[in-house]
Parts: sequence; structure tokens; C-alpha cells
Amino acid sequence: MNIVQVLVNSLITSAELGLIAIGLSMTFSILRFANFAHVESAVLGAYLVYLFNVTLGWNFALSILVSTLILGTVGLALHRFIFRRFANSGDITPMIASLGLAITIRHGIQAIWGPQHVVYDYEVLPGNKIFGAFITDPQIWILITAVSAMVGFHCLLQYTRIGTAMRATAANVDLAQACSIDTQKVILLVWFIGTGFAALGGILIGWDTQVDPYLGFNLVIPIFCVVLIGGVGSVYGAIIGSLIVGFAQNFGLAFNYAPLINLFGLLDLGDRFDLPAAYKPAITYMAVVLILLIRPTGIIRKEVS
Amino acid sequence: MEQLIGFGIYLVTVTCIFAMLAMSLDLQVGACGLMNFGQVVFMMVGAYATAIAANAGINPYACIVISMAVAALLGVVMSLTVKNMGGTYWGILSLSMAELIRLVFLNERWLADGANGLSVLITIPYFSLTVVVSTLFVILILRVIWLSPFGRVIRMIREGDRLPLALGKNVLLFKLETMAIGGAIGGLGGSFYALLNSYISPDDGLPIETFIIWAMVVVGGRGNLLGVVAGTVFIQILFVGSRFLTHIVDIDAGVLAPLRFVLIGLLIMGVMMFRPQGLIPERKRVYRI
Amino acid sequence: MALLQVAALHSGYGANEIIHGVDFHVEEGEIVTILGPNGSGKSTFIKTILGYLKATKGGVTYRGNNVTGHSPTQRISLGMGYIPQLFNIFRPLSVRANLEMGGFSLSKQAMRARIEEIFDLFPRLRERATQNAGSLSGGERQLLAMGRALMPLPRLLFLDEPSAGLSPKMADQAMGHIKSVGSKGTTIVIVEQNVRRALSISDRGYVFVTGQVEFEGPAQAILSDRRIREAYLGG
Amino acid sequence: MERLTLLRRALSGAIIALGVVGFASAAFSAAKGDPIKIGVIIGLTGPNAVAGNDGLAAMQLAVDEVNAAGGVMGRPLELIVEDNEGRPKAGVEAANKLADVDQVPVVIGGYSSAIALPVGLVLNKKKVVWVTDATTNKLKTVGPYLFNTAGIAEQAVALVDFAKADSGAKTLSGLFQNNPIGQDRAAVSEKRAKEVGVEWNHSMLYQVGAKDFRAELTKLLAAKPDAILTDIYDNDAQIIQRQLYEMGVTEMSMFYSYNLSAFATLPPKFTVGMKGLSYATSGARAASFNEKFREKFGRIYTDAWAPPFYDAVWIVATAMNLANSLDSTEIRNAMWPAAYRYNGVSGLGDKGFNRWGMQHADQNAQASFKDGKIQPYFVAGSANNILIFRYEDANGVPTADGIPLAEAPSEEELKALYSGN
Repeated sequence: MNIVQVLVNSLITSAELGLIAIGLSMTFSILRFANFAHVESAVLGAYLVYLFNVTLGWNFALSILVSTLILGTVGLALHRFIFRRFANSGDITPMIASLGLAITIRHGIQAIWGPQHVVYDYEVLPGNKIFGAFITDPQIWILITAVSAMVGFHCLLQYTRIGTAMRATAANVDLAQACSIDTQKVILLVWFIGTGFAALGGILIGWDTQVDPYLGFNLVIPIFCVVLIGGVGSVYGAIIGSLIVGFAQNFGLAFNYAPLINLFGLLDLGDRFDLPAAYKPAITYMAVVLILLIRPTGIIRKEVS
Repeated sequence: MEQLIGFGIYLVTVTCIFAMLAMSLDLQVGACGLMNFGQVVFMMVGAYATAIAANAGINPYACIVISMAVAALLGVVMSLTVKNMGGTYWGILSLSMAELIRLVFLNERWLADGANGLSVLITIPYFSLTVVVSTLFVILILRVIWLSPFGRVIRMIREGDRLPLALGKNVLLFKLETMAIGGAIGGLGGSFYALLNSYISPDDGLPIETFIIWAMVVVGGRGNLLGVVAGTVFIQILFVGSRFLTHIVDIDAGVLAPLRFVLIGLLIMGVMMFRPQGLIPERKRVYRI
Repeated sequence: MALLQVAALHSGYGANEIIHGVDFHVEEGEIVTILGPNGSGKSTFIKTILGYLKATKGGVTYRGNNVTGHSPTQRISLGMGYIPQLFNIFRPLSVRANLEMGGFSLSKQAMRARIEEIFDLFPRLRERATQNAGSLSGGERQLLAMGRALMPLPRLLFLDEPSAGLSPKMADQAMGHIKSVGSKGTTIVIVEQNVRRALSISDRGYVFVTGQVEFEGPAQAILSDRRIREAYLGG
Repeated sequence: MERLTLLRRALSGAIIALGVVGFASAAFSAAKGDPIKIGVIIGLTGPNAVAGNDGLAAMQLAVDEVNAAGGVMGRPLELIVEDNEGRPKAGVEAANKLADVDQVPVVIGGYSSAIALPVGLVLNKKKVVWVTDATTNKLKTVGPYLFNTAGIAEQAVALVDFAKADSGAKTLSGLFQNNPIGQDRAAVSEKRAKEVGVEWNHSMLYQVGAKDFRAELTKLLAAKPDAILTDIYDNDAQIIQRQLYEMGVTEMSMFYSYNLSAFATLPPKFTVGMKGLSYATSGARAASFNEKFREKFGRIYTDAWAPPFYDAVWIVATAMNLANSLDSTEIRNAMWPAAYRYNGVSGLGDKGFNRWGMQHADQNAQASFKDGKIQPYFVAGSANNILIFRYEDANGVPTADGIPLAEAPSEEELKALYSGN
């Protein structure tokens, strides 16, 4: 087994999950409901890039920028026309509404673009060879974007006034209002950044793989797992969560468990005990079960009032 | 005409089965605040228990009882993971447990023929009638539970552990009992599901089914049995009724199919926007302690 | 003219009305205590005044402005301040960030100066400036809550049960702090269950029972009225 | 057996001739009157949406042709299409609706066995003919109203033989989707590999719809098998091929696919040297189907099961004409002779049903990718690229399952076949 390749694969998986999870974690902590439409926004963003880049023939980078901004605005509209009215209805009502919205977006996309996958106007090449492992340019971009996002979010939340206001709003909305923080503005900003960032994540995943209407549907549960493993509302939690899931999925399959099962030489039950690939999705779920049983509020324990 | 009645009977039967699953979820969510995102696992395990037992030649009625027992036991096991976990955290944990169980059924061909699933070649006489009567019985039982002291305590737990703990209630025990009852009802629904379709496969236990059951509960009205039944009927009508679009709208079936879901999604969202507490909301009562 | 004038106020949660027509006023510079048994609507009342709940009937006039329809944020910017009962600090934020949030509407310079003033007022907070608020002791949290609320120099400060969860000694200290803040010119409304301690620093008091004002008068009068004490305030 | 083949060739020739005459006279004989409705249950949304839409398109193409050629009993044929949403529950709901409300005598569809089986059970109970192309061996057990126009899993051993003969592989690995068809393929391939003395490394079963297959692929390549068998569909095929290419696999000749058409829309460089089985094997007739499909829908189909769906419509239309009735049992009885005479676009055109209503034989063509296009492929030293599976005994004589029936089995015979149920 090429361990460097497994390592690289792990990092890419983590970065792809993390890109969307960071936005979801932040919006989750402020909006306080599980937004199932978050990941569908990612897919919509990815399709918009297809529209601009392939159908209309725009420059790729420009397409990404415009699409991300449009989706950020879509986020504002979603809040204004749909989710704002759930401010006092607890967390379950908006969750089911977002489920309805997700169904609508997903199938709206299929009605427009069909079920077949689409790809961007981009030449796929064999990856760059680094220490015996292959990594492609889009993957490098994904890693760069994920790391920049991590640093960017950190700086936003820690060193800017509006970022601190976001953390304050996440911690205690009533008190934030008592501080004359315009929490409505904060929430709008969170929708804008969160949805725009989801779109960016979706676009990059689409760039690295392909775009189809079920891109989000197949990602939504793993991403919720990542967010909750890490701890809702913590950007660092989302990063740690995605690293855990990414590494567990790749190393979980690569590892030969024979030494463990033979109790390191005490038994001789065979020399290969691999985890069947069919159980790859189970790795994420096992991680959720184990981690939440040990730490019921995720790895980064947030002190929320 | 006879066939239309047959379709009506089928719809009533399948709606009753899902009403049971929805009421079981409502007992956990609407009453006890347990955000079970893995509800479908009760149905799947119940259906598989019936299928496996039936293939072993066990009496159909005994199969139903076995299904209820197995699902109730699963409910107990799941409740042991709740502890003081927050709503969505346990939601994802329960979803993970449900998916792990489904993956075992999917991947272990020796257990239940893997992805191909199991046929259930037994029937019980007056099946649809049995399902309807069982549903009414479940409604009655849940109504009694709701009004009982037990029901009052679990509704108190829904609002947070603090008050019931302060009153000296063993919160975990109550959650365990709730999950066991919810599991048994879900297992009953699952057993009927297997008998209705004569078949069960891992695809019947996909997470999407859980979310549809959730929509039934929330659209109908959490914490109100009548509301939950109404929600089940509503969602069922959405999914089955929208099939008749084919007869009204003359566009390509490949485009109509996703548009049908656009409509379903919009209607679910619309009900939530304009009736956030559901079609028939819970009547809040004030209790003096 | 009164600083705050409330006339025939009705409010509650949804269809469930809790406040049934309350008249209430606060004069500039006063310390006023709202008393009453559990469930008498004291917290609901001040949440309505602050705009967290909508008044179904009646009006709130503050410094001559009708603020009945204003949002909490608007009222705060007009100079109201509010320290909620239990969740009154941002636990994940540092002490300094808490104060910064308190002075969210201030300019950068004014904020820095104001934080120094708060640190001078409560030196304990200066020692803990970079610590997470969640790690403070109960008394320090009360100080921080107060400091946070004082950041924008409010003219009218509402405190919801400032002594809740504090030991008697710390509760006494908290009252001392409140009194000293009041003596610097801030008008204060306290909601309290601990009658004696709150009234001892107050000018006037209101007694709420089932969403209505049962009695209103000078603090000393309430303290010395055995009938009121026995009927409503548990001695 | 020789005589049988000759007879069938002659019959096929006659049918083709008839078909040509039919098309020639199409202009005069286009169907008129109230349409005759048959049902379709297929996945138009959900995980099988790509395959479902391809299958539906193939059926629509066949319906157009049937109607141009005179329709069914002189009336046009019409499809009532129901989406199975990729959920067994939705499939069963649709089956009940089609049987009870629309009261169609025949329903075509399927794809996923997890849906085709419960739908088949419902339709058999209601005596509605169910024509599917699902692959699980269990289809045999459902009942006498079920027909299958594609080979079932136990017939799909040809790829192992192909890979062994072509590459001389000593070890094989498999990469299959983790669903009924993939699991069946894995089991059948592994069994066959052991039979022909090839070491079976392992079967890698991947999750349909996932976007990240690098862990699976890395492990697959690390085991260094001589050849890799794959059963990959639709959107997954694109990503898997791309990720292989990105991981430095620029030459794909070690890959043998059960479903070569899944890769037909890919950039040619992703499929260099890739080999596998093509199900649309019936020469000019299949080529013409491919061309007509592209013309009508402006795209090529990527699902191997689109041609058998096209055949299914034609067989049903023929059966209805033969039965000259809308009674489902009479149509069912006409299904055997209809398929016996019909010359299809899939599986060498020979679509005869055995007594179970399954294909009596499964025929695939060996093919490979050249410049992104599927071409016939011949193993070195062989002039034949058609792989036929037929149920035979040790002496090469077809067993009962390997004989196509020209007439329906008797009721008693059918009852005996399904008496276990």
C-alpha cells in the first residue's frame, strides 16, 4: 500500500468535507436548526458555474466568483422569504421546512439539467507526482481553499468586531440584542457567508469530481456527521471532524488488521483482515457513535448558555 | 370498481402502517423530545425479524410479536446512548446507529441475502382489517399513555431534564421506556410492512424514509395524535396523489418526475411556513405540580 | 416628566396573556424594585418594556418617545440597558470581548476608554481580561454582566434577579455594586425575589401579583408593611 | 440443438422480413383509435435516475415505432409512466396504482432488484404481466406473470472467461456497485473465477452515488491483480475512471467492464484500452437502435439496460397482437411465442423466454474502447467475439432452463414451477 497516496487521499477527503462543513457548522450555531438545504445550495452553486463556464463560455475563475456571490445572495433571500418567520418556532419546524426546500432544489436542478452528470470546461490530467503519490491541480486548489477558509474564518471570528458579534449571537441571542448588536444583520451576514461558502465548496468538489443533481444528497449525512463530531458552532470542530472522517475512511480501508486480530502474534488466524470496502460508509457512522458516546457535545466542547 | 376499492384498501393499509411509524416517532419527539433520526430502523428491523422468522416456519402472529420484541429491545439499546446528549447530537447518533444496522443487512449475504433482501411468503387472514384495528389500538394506547402520569413526566422531559430531575424522576429510565414503547410500535409497523409487500430489503431502510416519517409528524402536528395521523395522510396523499399529475399534465415523464418532487417539496415547505405548529397542533395544557 | 412611563400594558406569550394592564413609571435617578411571587409576571413585564415581547395593548414612553413598537436593539440604542437573569454573559467569549460586545455601538476609541473605566470600577475584571467568561466565578460573572451592561453608559438599567444563584455574601456585594452604579446617576430597575436586600437600596417598589400591580410605594413603606410582606413576599 | 438454431434463424429471418414490410407500410398503417395503455415503473428520480431515464427513452422510442408500424390491434400504444423514486415503497405504490386505477394489463420496468422484486410480487398477485430487466436470480421465484428481458446474474459469467482468455490473468479483482446487481455480480464472478482456476483477489463493493472513490481505488491497485472486473453504472463510472486517470492509470486495458456503455460519454483518454461486454449485440439492428436513440434524444445512452427495455416494449406489443386481447393472462401466454419470434436489439436478438420467463440464454459481445467509441473486440486467435451463456448439462445439451419456449407452458406446469410459494 502506498501510504503517501493514502495520506494525500485522506487530506483531500477531509478538505472536501471540511469546506462545506465549516459553513454549516457556523450557520448551525446561529440559526439553531439543522439546515438540510445547506448542501443543496452547494450543488446549486456548482451548477451555476456550469451554466456560466460551459453554457455561456465565461472564464472559469469569474464563473466561480459570480456563482459564489449569487448563492450568498440566495442565502439572504432564503432568510428573508422563508426562514425568518421561524424565529420563534423552535428548531424542528425550520428543519422540516429546509427538508422541503432541499427536495425542491435537488429536483428543480434535475428538471433543468437532467439526471446525467456535467463537467466543467477543464482538461483533466494525471496528478502531479509528489513522494510517490498523485495529486491534481484542482485537489491542490481544494487544499489551499480549505486552509485559507480555516484561517479566514479564524481571523473573522477572533479578530473582527463583526466576527465577535457572530460568536456573541451564537452564544446568546437575547443578550446580543441587549448589547445593541443588530442580530438581524448578523444573521443575514451568516446566511450570506454560509451559503456562499457552501457554494464554493460544492463548486470545488464538482471541479474535482463532477456535478450531478444528487451530489448534495449523497454528501448531506456525512457532512452533518462531521459537524456534530466536531461540535456545532465550532469552526475548529468542523476541521477536526473532517480530518477524523477523512483519515478514518482512507486509512480504515487501507489498514490490514491481521496483527490486531492475531493479538500481535499470539494467535494465527490468517494474515489478512481488511475492512471490506462495502463498510466504508460505516466508518463515518462508527466515528460518530464512538466520539459522541465519549463526548456528547462533540470534540470541541462549546460553552453555550 | 372492485379494483378501485382494492387500491383504496391498499392505501388505507399502507397509510395505517406509516401512521404507526409516525406515532411511534411522535411519542419520542413530540412527547419526550428525543430527536430520533433513525426511526426507520425500527421498521426495517421489525420487517426483517418477521421475514427471518417466517422463513424459519414460525406462525405469522408469533412473527409479529417477535418483531415488536426485537424492535423494542433495539429501542432500549438506542436509549442507552442518550444520556444527556443534546437533541441534534443524539439525532445524528441515532441515524448512525440505524445506518450501521442497515449496512449489516446490506452487506451480510448470509444473514438476510444482502442487497437482494428477503421475500416474506406468509399471509394472515383479514390482513388490512388487522392493520386498521391495530392502528386504532395503537392510537388508544398512546392516548392512554399521553394522559397518564407517565405521559406527563415525559412531556416534562421534552422541555429539558432539569425540572423532572428536580422532582426526583429517573429521566433515563423514562427515556428508556419511551424508546422501548416507540420501538415496539415501530416494529409492529415494520412487521405489517413486510407482510404488505411480501418483501423487505435494505433499500426499505434508507435514511430518506426516516425524513419522510419526520415530515409526517411535523407537518401534521407534533404532540397531537390526530395531527400525526392527519400528517401521515397528507404526506401519503402528496406522494400518491401527485402520481395523477401524469394524467393532467402532458409533458415528458422524465421532466415531470422531478417536477413532481419540486411540488412535494414546496408543499411541505409551505405548510411549515404558514402552519408552523402543523396542520392540527398540540393543545397545550397547564399542569399544576 | 418621567424617564419611563408605562400605561395600561398588556402582554404575554402568544394567546397566553400574562400582564393584564400595568401602569408603571420610573423617574430619573431612581432605583426601583419590582417584587412579587414566582409567576407574577415580573420578568415578562420587563421583557415587554425592553421589546423582547410585543405589547398587546398599552404603551411604553421612554424619554418622551413612544417606543412601544421598537425592537430591543433600538431601545438599547436609546439608552436602556439590560442584564438578564441567568444567561447574562457570553460564556465562550473572553472578558474583554464581553465588554467590547457591551459597547458594540461605541467607536473604537470610546470603547477602549470605556473598557478602562469599567476595569477601574471592577478591578477584578482587569485581572481576568483575557480569560473566557465561562471560567469566571459566580461573583465575577455578576461583575462582568454589570460591566458589560454599563459599557454604553445606559441611562436606565434593568436587572433581572441580580442575586439569583449567589451566596448571601456575594449577593450583598452585588447590591453594593448596584447602589454605587445608581449613585453615579444611572437609573435602575431591579426585579427581585429577595425583598429585603433589594428594597434596602431602592427608592420605590412595585409589588406584582398575577400580572397586575398590587401595591406601589416607597421602599421603606413596603419594607415596614407587615400585611404586604406576609401576603406576597413570604415574610 | 443445431436444428433448433437453424429453425430459429429461419424464423428470425422471416420476422425481420416481416418487420421491413411493416416499416414500409408504416405510412399507411399508423395506428388509430383509443390508445392501449401499458404501465411503466422505473426510477426517474433518486439513485437510479440516469439508468431510469435511459430506459424510459428506449421504451418511448419503441412505442413510437410500434405505433408507426400499426400499433397494437390497430390502436396506438401509450405508456403510463410512474417514478419509483429509487424506493421500494414508491415502486409498490406505483404498482398498485397501475394495476387498480389504470388497470393496465402489462407493466414494464425495474432496474433495481430491490424494487423489481416487491413490484413483481404485487403485480403477480393482481395477475398483471411484469416485464423487467433486473438481474437477481430471485426473479425466478416471483411468479408466472414475471418476465425478464435481460440476463440474470447467474448467466453473467462471460466476463471472467473473457478476461482470462484475453489477458491470461492469474489473479482477478472486482469493483462492483454495492447493490443487488453488484453483489450478485461479485458472487458470480468469484465463483466462476474459482471454477476456471483463477485466483480471486477480492471484491470491492462501492457505495453508489459517492464522490470519492480514492480509498477503494488505491487499495484495488495496491493488490496488483492481473485484471480487474468492474460493474459500474451511470454517474459513478465517470468519477471512478477520472480518479483512476488522475492517480496515474492512463492505460485501462486491465479493466473489464460488465457495462461498457457506461463510459461512452467520457473523454476518450479515460477509456484507453478498456474492454468489456456490450449487450446491444444484434449487429445492424442494434446499430440502428443506437443511431435512432441519438437522433431522437440528442444524446447517447449510458445504461446497458436501455436496449432490453426497447425489446421489452416490442415483445409486449407483439404479444398483445398475438393474443389479440387485453386480458393479462392471455397476453402472458402470448409472451413466450412473441419473444420466441421477435428479433431484438439486445443479446444477439434472440430474446426467447425459458419456462421461468427468464432469458433462455445470455449473449454479449466482447468490445473495447477505441478513441472513445465502443468497437467489437476479438481475443487474439479467435474469430468470434460473441459470448453465449446457455443452461446446459455436462454433455452440452441444454437443460429445461436453457430452452426457449415457442408456446406458453401449461397452467399445471406453471403451478408446479411456483408451488414452493
